[in-house]
Amino acid sequence: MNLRVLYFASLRDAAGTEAEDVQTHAADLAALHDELQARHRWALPRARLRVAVDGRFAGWHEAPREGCTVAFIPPVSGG
Amino acid sequence: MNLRVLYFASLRDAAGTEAEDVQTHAADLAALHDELQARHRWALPRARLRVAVDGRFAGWHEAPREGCTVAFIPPVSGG
Amino acid sequence: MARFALSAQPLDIPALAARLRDPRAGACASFEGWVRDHNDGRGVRGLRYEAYAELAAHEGEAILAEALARFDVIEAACVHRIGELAIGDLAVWVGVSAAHRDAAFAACRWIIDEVKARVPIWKHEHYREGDAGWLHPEPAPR
Amino acid sequence: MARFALSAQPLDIPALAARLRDPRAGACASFEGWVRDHNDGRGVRGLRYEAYAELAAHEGEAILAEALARFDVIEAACVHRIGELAIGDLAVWVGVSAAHRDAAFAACRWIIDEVKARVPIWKHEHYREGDAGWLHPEPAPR
Repeated sequence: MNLRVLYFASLRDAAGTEAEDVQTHAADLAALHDELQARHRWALPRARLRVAVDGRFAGWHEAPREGCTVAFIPPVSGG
Repeated sequence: MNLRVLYFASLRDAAGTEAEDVQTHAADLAALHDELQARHRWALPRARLRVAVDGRFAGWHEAPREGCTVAFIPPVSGG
Repeated sequence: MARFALSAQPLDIPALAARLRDPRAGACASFEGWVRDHNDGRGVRGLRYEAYAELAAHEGEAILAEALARFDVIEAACVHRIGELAIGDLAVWVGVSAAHRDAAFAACRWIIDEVKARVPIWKHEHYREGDAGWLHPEPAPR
Repeated sequence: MARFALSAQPLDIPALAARLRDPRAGACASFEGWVRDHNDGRGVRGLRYEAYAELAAHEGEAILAEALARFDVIEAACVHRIGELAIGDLAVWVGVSAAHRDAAFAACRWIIDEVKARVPIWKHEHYREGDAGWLHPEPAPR
């Protein structure tokens, strides 16, 4: 399956890019995370991240869909 | 003793003036109030008023001083 | 410069807020009281504020000095209109700067509550039916 | 028109506040977050805010809609800066109008707390010593 992944803040620094196209067989978003974390080695554990699909927060156990856009959301610090 | 009395809001409406010079033998500000209330007949009882002397809140049992300015302060409604 | 003032002119909020600025400040809470078109179930078409200026200035300054002592804030100010106001007009402004928002909100709320409770300003409401009256509310439970 | 927005330009507060006006409104509470010169004991010389714009807009709108449902308020709005900011710059503005001040203060405080907790915006601080870092705080106790 092909999808797009967006990186923000310290995850972007770790990945070295804002976005990449990813081919994956991950069964859910948690597995997708772990796959990409193993590649890019960001420091924040999954328990401190949230995940979003197509611009909406999603659950880690949801399956990714072909062509979707996934983002891992590190702890926010606006305000 | 001669002093000046200021009237505000509904007390001014009752007194028909913003200020007047008063000659009094009142022993304290409470007695001064009662004397002037008997003359002008404002509706608010003394328990709902405060009293000020020379631009500072004062106590009802303080004695008025020659030449001072007294104001009876009805419940405020700023804001 | 005084932290509290009465003003017979419309308030210039950006100018008032400028004095709150400080490089240590991360939070600014402010409150505006506006003239509303109703009160206690009656239609209001405008109002007039009258003050005992000397005592109001003294009490207002005392409230702001006390706020700076009670709360971990950097600066605070308040201006209250006097004179004739129309619906929607700004009647009172309170602004507080602080390092953090907890103190800014708490102090801002405390100041407006104190101003309403003890600064000698009186509201004369003009009602839609043509009559008018002074507001002399029972003290709010504190 | 959206109640929540990200802005790459300095915020024009009077223009933002205009949408809060309503003849029924007697109270307006607002909050400004300013860039402070220190954080967690370190000197700060500036910062950059970055956002996930699509998700931030969605979450921001959801927060403001929820505030209008939870509190007895008339209107509410919030704008958050993105991009490079200097000490003293306005980073975020929240404004709420209501008939009475209780609801205005409560909603304003709730909105800024929610925005800080869940809108995907990240602060990159530049420290006086020359280094810089992303802030990824532990969630505050709610």
